[in-house]
This record gives sequence, structure tokens and C-alpha cells, in this order.
Amino acid sequence: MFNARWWREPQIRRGGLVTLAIVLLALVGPWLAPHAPTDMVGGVYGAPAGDAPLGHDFLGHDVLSRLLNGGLSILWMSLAAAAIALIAGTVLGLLAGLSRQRLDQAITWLADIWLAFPDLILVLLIVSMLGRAPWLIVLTVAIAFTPGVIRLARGSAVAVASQEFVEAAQMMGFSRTRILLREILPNVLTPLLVHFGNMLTWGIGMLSGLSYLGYGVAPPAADWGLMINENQAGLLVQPWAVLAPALLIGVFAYGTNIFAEGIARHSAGERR
Amino acid sequence: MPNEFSRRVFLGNSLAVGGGLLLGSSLLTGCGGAEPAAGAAIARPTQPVRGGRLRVGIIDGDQAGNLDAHKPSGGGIIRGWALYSKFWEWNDDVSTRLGLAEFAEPNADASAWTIRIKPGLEFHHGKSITADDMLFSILRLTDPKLASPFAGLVGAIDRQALRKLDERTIEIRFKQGRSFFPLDETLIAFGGIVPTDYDPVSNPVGAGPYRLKSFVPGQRALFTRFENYFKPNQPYADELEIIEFKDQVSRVAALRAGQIDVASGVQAEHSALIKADPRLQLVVSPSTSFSGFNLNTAKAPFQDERVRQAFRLLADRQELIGRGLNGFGRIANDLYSPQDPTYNHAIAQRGYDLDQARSLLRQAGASDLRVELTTTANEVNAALVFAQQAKKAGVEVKVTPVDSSVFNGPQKEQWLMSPGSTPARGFLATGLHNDAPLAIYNRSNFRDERFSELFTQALGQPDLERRKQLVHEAQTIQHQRGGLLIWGFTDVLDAASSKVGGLHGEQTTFASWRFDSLWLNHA
Amino acid sequence: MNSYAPLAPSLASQLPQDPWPAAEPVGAGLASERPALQVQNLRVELNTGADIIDHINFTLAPGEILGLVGESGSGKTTLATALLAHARRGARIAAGRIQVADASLLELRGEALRQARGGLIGYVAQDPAQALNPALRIGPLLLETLHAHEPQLQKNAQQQRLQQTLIDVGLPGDAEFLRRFPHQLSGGQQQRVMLALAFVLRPRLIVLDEPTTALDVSTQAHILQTLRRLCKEQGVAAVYVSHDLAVIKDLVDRVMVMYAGRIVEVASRQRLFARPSHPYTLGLLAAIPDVARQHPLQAIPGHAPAPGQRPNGCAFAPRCPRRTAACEQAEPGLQTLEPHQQVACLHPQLEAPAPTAALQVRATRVDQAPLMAISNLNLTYDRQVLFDLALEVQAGECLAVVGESGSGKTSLARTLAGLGDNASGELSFEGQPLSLLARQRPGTTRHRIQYIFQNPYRALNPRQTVAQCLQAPLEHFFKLKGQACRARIEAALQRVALPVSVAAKYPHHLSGGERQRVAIARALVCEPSVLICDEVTSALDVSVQAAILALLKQLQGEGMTLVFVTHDLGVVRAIADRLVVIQQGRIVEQGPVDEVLDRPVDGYTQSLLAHTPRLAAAL
Amino acid sequence: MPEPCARTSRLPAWLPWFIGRLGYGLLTAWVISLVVFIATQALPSDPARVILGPEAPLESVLTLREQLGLNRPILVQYFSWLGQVLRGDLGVSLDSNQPVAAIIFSRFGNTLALLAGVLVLVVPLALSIGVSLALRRDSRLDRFGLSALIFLKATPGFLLAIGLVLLFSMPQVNLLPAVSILDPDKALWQQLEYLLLPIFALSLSSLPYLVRMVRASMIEALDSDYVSAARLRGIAEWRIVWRHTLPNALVPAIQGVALTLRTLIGGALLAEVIFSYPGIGTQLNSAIQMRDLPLVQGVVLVITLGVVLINLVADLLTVLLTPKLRTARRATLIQRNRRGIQSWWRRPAAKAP
Repeated sequence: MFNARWWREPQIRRGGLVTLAIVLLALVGPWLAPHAPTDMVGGVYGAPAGDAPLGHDFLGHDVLSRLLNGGLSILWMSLAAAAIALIAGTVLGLLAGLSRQRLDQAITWLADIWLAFPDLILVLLIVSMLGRAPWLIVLTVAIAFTPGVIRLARGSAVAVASQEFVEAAQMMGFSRTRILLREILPNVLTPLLVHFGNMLTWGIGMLSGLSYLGYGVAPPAADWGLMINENQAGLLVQPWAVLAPALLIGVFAYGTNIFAEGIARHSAGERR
Repeated sequence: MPNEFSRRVFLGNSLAVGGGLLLGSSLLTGCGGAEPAAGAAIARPTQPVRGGRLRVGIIDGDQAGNLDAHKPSGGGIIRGWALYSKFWEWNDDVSTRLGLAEFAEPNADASAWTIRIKPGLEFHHGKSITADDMLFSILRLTDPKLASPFAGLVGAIDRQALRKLDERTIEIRFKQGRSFFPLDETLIAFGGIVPTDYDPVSNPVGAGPYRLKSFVPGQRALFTRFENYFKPNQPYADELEIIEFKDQVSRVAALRAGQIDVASGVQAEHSALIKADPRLQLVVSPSTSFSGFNLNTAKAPFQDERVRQAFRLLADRQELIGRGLNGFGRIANDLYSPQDPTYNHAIAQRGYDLDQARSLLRQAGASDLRVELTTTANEVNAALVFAQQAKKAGVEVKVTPVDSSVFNGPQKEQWLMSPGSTPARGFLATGLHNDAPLAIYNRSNFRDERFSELFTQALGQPDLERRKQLVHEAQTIQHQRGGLLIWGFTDVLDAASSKVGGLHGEQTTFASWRFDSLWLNHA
Repeated sequence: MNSYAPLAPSLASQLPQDPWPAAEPVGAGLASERPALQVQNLRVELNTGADIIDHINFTLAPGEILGLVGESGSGKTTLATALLAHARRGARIAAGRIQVADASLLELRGEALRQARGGLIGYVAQDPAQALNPALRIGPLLLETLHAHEPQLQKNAQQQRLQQTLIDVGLPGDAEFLRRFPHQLSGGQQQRVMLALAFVLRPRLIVLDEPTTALDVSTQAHILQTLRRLCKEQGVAAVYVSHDLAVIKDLVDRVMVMYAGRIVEVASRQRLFARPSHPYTLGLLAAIPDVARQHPLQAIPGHAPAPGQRPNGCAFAPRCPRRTAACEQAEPGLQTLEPHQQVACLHPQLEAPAPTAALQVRATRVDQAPLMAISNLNLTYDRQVLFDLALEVQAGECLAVVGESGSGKTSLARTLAGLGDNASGELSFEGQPLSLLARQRPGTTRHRIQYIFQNPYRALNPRQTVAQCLQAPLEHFFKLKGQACRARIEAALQRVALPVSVAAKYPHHLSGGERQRVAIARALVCEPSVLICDEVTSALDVSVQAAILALLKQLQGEGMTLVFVTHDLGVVRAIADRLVVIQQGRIVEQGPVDEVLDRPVDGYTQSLLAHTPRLAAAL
Repeated sequence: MPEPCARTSRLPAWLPWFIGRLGYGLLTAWVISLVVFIATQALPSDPARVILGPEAPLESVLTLREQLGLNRPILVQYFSWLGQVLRGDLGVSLDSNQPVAAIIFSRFGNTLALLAGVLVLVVPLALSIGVSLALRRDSRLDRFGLSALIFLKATPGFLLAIGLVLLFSMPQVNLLPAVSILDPDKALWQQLEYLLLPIFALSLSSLPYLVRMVRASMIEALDSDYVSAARLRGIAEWRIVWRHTLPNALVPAIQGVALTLRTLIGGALLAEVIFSYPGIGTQLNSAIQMRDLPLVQGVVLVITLGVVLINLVADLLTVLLTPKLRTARRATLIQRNRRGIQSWWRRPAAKAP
């Protein structure tokens, strides 16, 4: 599954490169930034000039510096949210798919309720209850994503488990753990990986939306979603303070999405 | 007191409650520059025009609000300006003048007030206003069962001693021989006069310029002109519509698209946009509403007077106004109510002195200080600017934005450092909100024996000159060792269509709420 | 369109063995009347340019039925759809000419082509369950088809045609039936509906792509019979695609054998079965198990080359026992050997093959304690599948379990193997009671009973190499690691005749036969006493099947006990010693193979036998 | 000859299945309301404090708390609420003193109108775009369309909405009202122009998902044996699309629409804020911020019931549009097969050659 043939899929290549570029920007950006993200070096909504190619923001921070510093948070937050959901959902989903009736029903029921629980209520409740720390937002988004993963993992596991090679392993008397890890998990990994890519895309959108609503990274830290929020009022005066982070968020989401798309296409092609 | 205060509650609170729904900086901070009240250069009608529907867009937070004259919440404060009239009204310079009353004076030690209303006044439903209605209104206002948020401010009124002197006259006395001079400012905000058959839901009737037609909490209220308003020929518009918005950007969009006529309190960031639009006018009110920080004197390190002084010295007030208020404001000297005739102008403006701040901190053994500044999301700008300034003096200020429900929760007076602001009004009224004895929201926990003594005396001193002496000394104490870092006075910006007349800048914060004097050139 | 008097259905009276009116042997170009179909130089290639089929030339007379035979990858399905001017995605018809009646099909475009499809040429797909739209009722489907081609037809004429067609294909024509959805029909009915959809338009030619593969033998027999009758009565030419020579033997007039995209032999039915001349045809015939008699099955070594990988010269040469150097030089063209036989081979077999001696030697059993015995077996899913079943397996024998689909034979096999989740009953192994669930069996016994699945494509974990797949049971049962493990794996691969290099490969690199060998190897590394084989050859080509059967036979010779589940009585005759016939969850007959197959007692067994196509009868 | 015929049964088996699903849905709604109730207890601060604001004296807070019935034990509060609800009374909002039912009726009505608008716009659009892309699959148009859709999908919806508001508030652009300040005194259908922009914005962000779903399921259906068989039978192409393919491709699309509706019914908070649209999302947000328990509970109940209803309708439509499920003789068969709805990227399992 993980091999060089991946790179022959143009979508994987394109998505991977775009995502990689954004990730690099987010990781290396803080070292490249001319100013600290909290330094107020220019006028309020100062227009782009030679020393500040993207101008200044609502408090006179250098937009470029904040842009270079602000990628890390959405990067780790979306990754963490998708990863937590992936792991939790996979564990629960496999557990449901491979266990006896009772537990399966319980988990499926839980996931059903969970899914019927509108995201908005979930987010607002958790944030109002526990505050708006970034890790809480991550957890919230992860919680919102988990039932989808459960369903997918359960469905894939059930489909794989009904295949003869799993029955063969059962007949050999292999332990459940071994069957799970060696026979089933590798075969549900591709759909889960695709789902992971999609969750990244959704996560980026959701997290930047939450940031826009004021939930997420707290000022004065730099964060792309927060930058949109902070500078929205000056959109017509100094559009770059909003457009630049919006563009990067869009490109990041685009990259992850294309990547997921590519994997799906690749695995479909491989199966054919 | 509450008038402005109401504005603050309304703007600040609701914005904050909205979490980040509302963007960026608060209204409070979005106030005018040093320039005088200025509108667009467009020729506007100078003669009032009657008729039309005046549509006012306000920013409402999450609170649905009500129509209660005596415990207004949410947009209820603004709607109250349309529905109810009071004994007094505000002047443009934040002093008071008589409204429904034709006579209102305290006795010599301010322990009793006599109030007489004008003859021939009527409520919206045609009933004449009598002393019974006046008594009913005061009694309702002070009823503990009303559970009013402002109960603390009217707590001094003695309900048992309330007396009707004749059909138009009542007497108000205060508990246990207490004296209370600033009654006018207190009763302006939520002392609406209502009839004895008043009910805030089923019969929201008053004597204000407009009568209610329909009300959908959280969305809009529609009013029609009250023909028997106590000011002849006013109000001008046939109908008044107050529309509630959750978001500044969408309201500006609505204003630009002609969907509303007045946007009450706009963000400073939008000023350029509004000025550039020939169809709009921007009205700047250079108010004496202050912006500052509360330093909790009950907690370390602010127990130490030197640390408080150091913080006041390390604030670059000009930069705070430039960045925190977008330039719409004037610097302050850690004292409030400069418009008050008792204000002590002799106290020198505190400057920006990093060296002295550092040395004071060193003396206090508080170099390498770390302080948490708790704020609501909408008051965060100035806090961030201050944090950057503090860094230069080696003080790390960590800005923590919290939900307003948390900010105003049980911990509300425990924050170590928090932003503070009070709308423009007299010294005594402002003090009762902030740092006076019996103040209802004393976040700096400032308690000074001499100051309390002076303030209490001033409360019972109707004589201006004598009161001035008391206040001057009290302000010296505040300036020396008070818990408030007041760095600026903010301008309030109102935007309106150029068709709107009667809107002008003033020192108060509610130029756009004077619905009885606004008109619409609807032709 | 031709019209004729309605024909009375006389289905029940006819049995496949009935002597049909001898189909006049119509050779290519010999037709006295206009041919129904003429194909010239047809070539279909992939978008990459590699040919799938090429040099296809043949002619078909009205009413003539042509059997198109080949193994998977031979291009027979490509040819079948190309006859309707259709190529699957990724392929295109590159050259050639197809003449049906008066129309030159490949030159038709748009509306004309649409009219020709269905109107001139009917098509019956392989799997009726897939080829019938699940969302459309039968009646509207038929009407729609009729309306698409003959919109001018009056309403009662439509109804009349519809009813007539339904009668012709042997379906009830009542309104209730026409309101049914495909899933409410049995497999046989579904295929009859497909026939009706083709015949309702009175086409000149009908193309059938393995239409009975998914059906039980008795249903298959009835369908074939109906088909032949319709073609003969209506004078419709037919191309019948099949991988199984036995199936078409009684149906077709002429047989065309394809290999690697080429026609390798065309001959009349009698000629082909009596005097096959291409080595590939010979190989196929030798590989087909026949219910009529047991003969040693011979597999064709190697496998067919994929498009684009075909060698120079004769594509069959690498697998051919008669090949010479010349075979690898040039591709042999189709040459007429006899009036009714053409062959594309430089060294065709000219004389009739020597009849192989029927093997009659059967291990006669001494009565001994059974190796495995099961009794009172009941199995219920959402309905009961097995009823009070009892069965004994003798050590060293090959026991065949035979039944049609849904009879419960697979459930029985799975229960023996320890997958009987919902089963109850008593099982004993070497006299010791044994759990019905593999997990509860002691490891020492568990490894001695191994199961091989029907579908080799699903039986191997696609994410494991062959070595990993074989290693797991070795580690599990014998705690073997490293070198010892590798040695066993290599030994097992050798035993199933796979090169050692296979060990590093993933299943998707292997052919079906190779996968099945790996699956057998996985069972063998467990050192089993009993191998339970569930239809292990049904997904494989006949030549591969022969090889697998030979392998199993060899294993039995080495002392292995086999339980062989199948629906194919030919296979039973070829491999089994003893036979159990199951119908609807109950054993209806059992005994030694020759005894049961030659002298069936039970009516059900008799009917099964009667419907099973046999090769020998033709010879 | 024994070719067993399946009998069609008189009583539709999906009826008991449907009733079972209904009960299950109601149970789900109840569990969610319970969970939300418990969660609201964990919220910091309380309604009295939030309503009265920071300057209220403690006595006022305590008085109000008593007046609102907040000093009763939690369980008592919950069961009194539940009892009210079962009698059809959702209680009174603590914040505005209005009946919760009335507030929800108007707000939810607005949200439903939005939903209906999105549905009316998106479904035909998604179907026609999805079908035409599927029919031209792998063509330049298809590839371009897909890239455009991915780009649209990747663009955060709130940016789209802000852009629209800015565009329509410009002096030169006077086509539509920039923000949706509905007049509550007028019927909704008299002010449809206010709905257009929010509908447009929401449609744009939900379109990509649906189009791709329709396209994928269309392609799956077009690749099926029954479509090739119909083609080879000479059925006209338009008929193949409309009669043979679309009905089968519709089923996954229904689930996709249901998913879109599920996310919208909870209130498109961002869109509501940006367009000042008085929908259920901002109402819920306000209610939570104000700790207005009866309102929170009421809104949550209505939203979850809405979600349950949407799921139910989608499932029912799936069953009714899938003859195999509709005519199933046992409810268990439906249960087993219904879950066969797959995500867009999952292709049918490979068939053994």
C-alpha cells in the first residue's frame, strides 16, 4: 500500500506537494518571519510597503510575520483532531465490527446517537462548559468526527471479516488480536486513510470557522483563522490581512483533499 | 448612573456574551478621535421632517432583551429610550435637565428629594400621569422581588418613606438618614415613569416618544409615534424600527445597502469605509466614557501601591489610543468624569516613564513580574497593546480572553487585572460603579478610609463648591494610590444614512438613541 | 420482421438427450442462403494499441448456433460484445467488418446503431442477476424494449408479441408475474427473462455470453433446450460463448475455439469432438472431467498470455507439446483441414486421438472406524439449512459432497471445518469428540483438519505476501521461526508445484490457479489429515481445474483424506471415491461413486445426472 | 419443473421496520436531551447571573434564581421539564419570558425555509451537474468540473458568505438585500428576497459533496451490467439515463441530501451570523450563552427530532426506492441491507473474474 506507485497517481503527487508546501511554510515560517508575531511594528491597517509586503493588521502587527507564525496551530490542531478521531473511531469501530452482538449494538447505537447530535450543539456546549483552549477545540472537533470513523471502520471491518481469508485465520485458531492486527487492520487501512485526508480537509474548514467565531487559539498568538476574525473589520481598508490567511487555509484544505482523493482513486485503481 | 452604564452593559456585555460572534474590537473601544463631532460633508436637512419609518440597527448580543422600564436587559435599554420618559433627561455635556418633571430638588443635606411633574401629561394609552403612577414606578423600581440588576444603585431609597405630596408631587427619602445627591443620574437610566396598570410584557406602556406596535425579542421592535409626547411636535418619524444584529460587518453591509438608516455604535475600523460613502454620515461623539484597567488591590502584587503606580507609568497612553481605539479617543489621567464641574484639573497628567516604572517595580521587589490580564473577547485589543508595552518594562502580561459569562460570573471581582470602562457621567455616579464605597462592581477592590469618607460626604453635599473640595481631595487619593489605570476616553461613532437628521456628536455615548429628535428625510 | 404461427410449448417432454434434428453442418462460406452474420478481419485493441482479438473471420447461417469456446483471457467475451459493435471502456474496435443481415454494423452510427442493437442482434449477458435492472419491473422492461424498436406497433399487437415471447421462453405471462422485480425471480426465470428480452424483437442473431454459468445444472439444461428450440424455430443464428465444452456439446452446430485473441479451430460439432485437431482443443478436451466415465485429467501447463504480452509466432507455442522452432517464427493462419474444420496450427493433429482408457480402479474400502463422523447435525441461520444430518469420513478416501446451490453442502463442509457458528450436533475425530467450533478445538487436532475455500481471490489476505501467509500457521502451530520456517514454506510450495519465487509475491500478482495452489499450500503446511475442499475449482478454468484436481489426487495418494464439495458431477467422477448427495439439507443418497453415478436410486440423483452435460456420449 | 417463485406478500414488511425505526429515533432524541440537560448543569455561571449582568447585587441574583425555579433539585427540574414536554408545553424562556414554543416556531420556521430553499436549489443542480459529468466522465469538462468542485469544497464556507455580503452591499450592486433582516410581522413568503443570499451561500458549500456523490453513483450505475445490457438491447440513451440509471443512482444521493440537511438543520451558525439571518443556530448559541435552559432544551429537542426525522425520511425513501427492500418479506432483511449505503469513494468490491 505505501509504496512508490503512489507517486504515479497525479492527484497524490499534486495534493502531497501542496500539503507539504503548506506544512513546510508552517514549520519553517517562524524562523523566516521578519518580526515577532506580537510586535506592533506598523500603523493600524498599514498598507503594504517595501518592508511589510502584506501590510499591517488591526493592531499594527506585520501581517507577513503573523502569517508565517500562524500556520503551526491550524496544522497541529487539524492533524491532532483527525488523528484522535481516527484512532478512537477505528478502535471503537473495529471493536463493534468484530465483537458479538451485544457490544456491537451498543457501539452502533452510541454512534447513531452521536451522529444525531448536531455538531453545533456539541461545540457550543463543550466550549461553554470547559472554555476555549485549543486542545479543547481539537477534542471537540475530534469528538464530532469520531462517529463517522466508527461507522466506516465498522463497515469496512465487517466487509473484510466476511472474507474467506479471515475465516481461514479463525479456523487456524489465531488469536483475535492477531486476526485484528494482521488480517483485518491492513485491509481497512486504505478507506480509513482516505477518510483521514477528508477529515483533515473538514477539520481545517471547521477549525478556521471556529477560530472565526472566536473559539480556538487565543490572541495575541498568530493563527490563520484568528487573523481572519481579527482583521475582518478592516477587510476593505487592508484586504491582505484577511485574504492572505484565507488563501492559505484554502490551499491547505485543497491540498489535503486532493491527496485523499488521490489515495481513493489509487486504491480503486489497484483493486481493478 | 445607569444611563450610560446601560449602554455599556448593552454594548460591552452583549458583545462579550456573543463570544467571538462579533468581531474584533468592541464598540466601546471604537470611539472618536480628537476631532469634533463631524458628519459627512453632505448637506443635510436642518429642518426636521415629519413622517417615514426610521430604521435603527443595533448590535444585540445573545440576550433576547425585554421591554421592562425598570430592569432593562439587552436591547431593552435602547428600546426604553423610545418607550419611556423619565423625570430628567441628559444634556449633551452629560449634565441633566428636567424631563417629565417641572421641579426636582434635594433638601439641604440631600436626604430627601421633592419631585413634581408637568401638568397634563399622558401615557401611551391615554391615562393621565399622576403621583400614584410616580409612586408606583419608584416602588416597582425598588422592589426586591423585581430582581433588578440595578438594585444596588437604588438601594438607598427608603420604600416605606415614599410619600405623595399632591396629585403631581412626590417625596423620596433615603434609608437611615443617608443622603443621596446623584439621584437624577440614577433615575434617568431605568426610572421610566409607567402607569399603575403597567406590565412589561402584556402592557408595556410609558410616556416615551414612541408607543410599541410589535416586539420580537432578539430580532426587532416596531413603534409608532406617540402623538401626545410631552415635547410638542416631537417625535418626527411616523414609525421607529429597532433591528437587532449579531455582527458588526453585516450591519455595516445593511447600512450601505440601505436596509437600515442608523447604525448605533459602529466599529472604528469601519469609519474609513463609512466616511468614503457619500450616502452615509459618520457622527463622532467625543465622550468621557473611560477605558482602563482594574488592578485588583486585594491581591499581590497590586496590594503594593508602587506596583500600581508603576503600571500606570508604563502605559503608553497615546499608543493605546492609537492602536486600541484606532485613534478615536483622548488620553486620560487615571481619573474619570473630566466633564464634571467638580473634576480636579490641577492634578498633573501622568506621563509615560519606563525608567521610573522599572525602579518602582524594583523597589517593590517585583521585577520579572508575571500578571494575568483576564478579559472578554471584545475588549482584547487594548489589553494586547498594553501587554506589549509592559514587556518593555520587563513585566509579562498574559492576556486571557474568557467567555463573558465566566468573566461576569461568581468570580467577577476576583480577577487580578481586567479591563474596565464606564460610560460618561458625573463623578459620583461613576464612582458608585467602580471604586466608591458601596460601589456595585468594584473590580479593583479599592478601599481607602479617607477616600470613603470624602466620597460619602460628597454624596450628601448638594452644594457645588463644597462638593468640589471633597472631590478634589478624593481624586488626589485616586490618582496617588487608586486601583484604576484609566488611560483614555473613547469616542463613540454612530453611522447613519445622509437622509437622517437630528443626529449630532455630543459628550454622551448615546447620540443615536435620542429617538425623539431624529428625523428622516424620506421624500 | 418475419411472422409465424404461435408454437405450443412442449418443454416438459423434451430432455437434453433427445435426438435433435441433425443440424446441417454449415461451414464457413458454404451457406446456401444469405449468411446471418459475416465477420471479417475483426480487431479489437486496448487504448494502448495492444490487440485483445485480431484476425477474426467467420460466417454464420440463419438458425445456426455457434459455440465460442475459450478460457478466461481468450477474448471470447470481447468478441461477443464486438458483434454488437460494442467495446468495453479502455478498448476499441480497431478494424474489421461485421455484416448482420443487410447491415454493416461497424459503419452504423447513432440511431441506426441503436436500432441494430436489439433489433438485429440480441444479447444475453452472463449473470442475469446483474444484467436486469433491480429497479424495473419485468413487464415494463419488456414493453420498453419492444417500444424502443417497434414504436409503431399497436397496443394489442404489443401485448400479443409479449405474451407469445413469454410462452416461447417458458415464462408465465400473467399480470402478476409482469409486475415482479428481478429479485423476485429465481435465477432460471431471470435468465429466461433475458432470453425474452432478446427474442421479443425477433433478431437475426443472438449473442449469449455464458448465460448459464450462474445456474444449477437442471436449470441450465432447461435453458439450453429452450434456446436451441427457439433458434431453430425462428431461424435465429446464435453465438454461444462458453468456457466449458461439455456444456455446449449438445447445443451448438459448430464450435469455434479461441486462444489468446485468435480463432485456433473451427469445426462442426461432431467433427470437433470426434477429431479435434488443434493441440489446444485437444488439451481442453483432455482437461474436462466427464460424468460419463472417469478418465485421467490432463492439465495444460502454463497460462494464457495477456494482451500485449503475446509471443511472436503461435501464441500457444510455449504451452504446446507439439511445438517446433517454426511455431515461434510466424503466426499460423486459419487453414481448412476438412470441409467442416479449420485450424490455425502448423502441426495439427490429424487422426482421432486414441481413446484414453477409462480408469476403473477404485480403492476398495475395508470397513474401519471412520476418521471423522458427524451426527444429528442441525444448522439454522435465518432458516434451517441442515436437518439431522449424519456423515462418516473414512481415512484416506475422497468423499464428494454433491448438491445444487442452496442444498446446504457448503454449510456442511464449513461445520466440519469448525466454522459452524449456529450448528448443533455431535462430531468425532478419530473416535474422540470434537467441538464444532475451530477455536474450541485443541491445537493438536485443529491443524489436522484444513479447509480450502471456493474463491481463491478472497481466500488470501491481499496485504500479505505468500511467505507471510504460509508462515503464520507454521509459527502458530509448530512455533517455527526463521530458517526452519522458510524450508517448510519452500517444501510446501514445491509440493503444490509453485516456484519458490512465488513466496515474495502478493496475491494480486498471481493467477487464480496459482492463488488456489497457495491456499492449498497454506493448508498443507499445517500437516493436515483431512482437507475439506469447498468447490475449490469452480472459479477456475478447466485446464487449471485439471491441474488442481491432479494435485489433490496426488495428495490423496500420499495418504490425505479429502472431503470434496462440488456441484459438478464430472468432477466427482474424476476425483471422488465415495459420494454423498444432499438436497435441501438432507442426504438423499450415498455410496461409492461408480455405483451411484451409474445406477442412481434416488429420483433427485437421477435428475441431476440426467441434466449434467456429458462429453463421452458424443464420441 | 421446479423453479421456485418468490411470492409477493400483501403486507409491506417495511411498515414494522419503520415503526421500529421511529421508536429508535424518539429514544435517541430523548437520550440526547438528557445528555444536554446534564451538560448544561456543568456550565459555569447560571442563568440568573447571566441575565442580570455583572453589576447586579447578589440579592437580585438569588431572587431571580428563585423566581426561575433554579433552586430546585436538578432531577426535579428535569422531570418537571420532561413532564411539561410530554404535555406539549416547552416552557417559558428564562431570558425573554416568551413561550419557548413560540420562539422556536418562528426561528425554526426560518431555518426550515432556508433548508427548503437549499434543497430546491441544490438537488436539481447537483443531479444535473452530477449526471452530466458522469455521462462525460474523464472528458476535459469532467476533469475541470471536478477540480472546480474540489476547490469549492476546500474554500471555507464563511469566507464565501462574507464575500457575498460585501459584494451585495456595494453601492453599484443593488440586486439583492445584502443581509437578511427578516420582518417578523410579515409572512416569510412575502420576503423571499432575503432568503436568496443565504441560500446561495449554503448551496455553494454543500454542492460539491452532492455533485460528486451523484456523479459517483451515476458512474457506478452506468458501469453496471444492466446498463450495458440495456445499451446492447438498443434502448435510447436518454432512456437509459432517466429510467435505468438515475433511479438507482438516486438512492445514495438521498443519503447525501440527508447528510446535508442534517448539518443545516442544526443551524448554519456562521451563515446566520454573517447574514444576520434569524435562524435556529444563533438562537441556540444565544440560549447556551444565556444559560437559558428551557430554550436550550427546547431547541435541542427540536433539532434532534428534526435530525431523527430526516434520517427516517431518508431511510424510508431509500427503502421505497429500492424495490428489493420495499418488497422484502422480513423486516430483518431491510435492517441488514439498508446499511449498504456507501461513501462516494467506495467502489463496489472487485468481482472475481
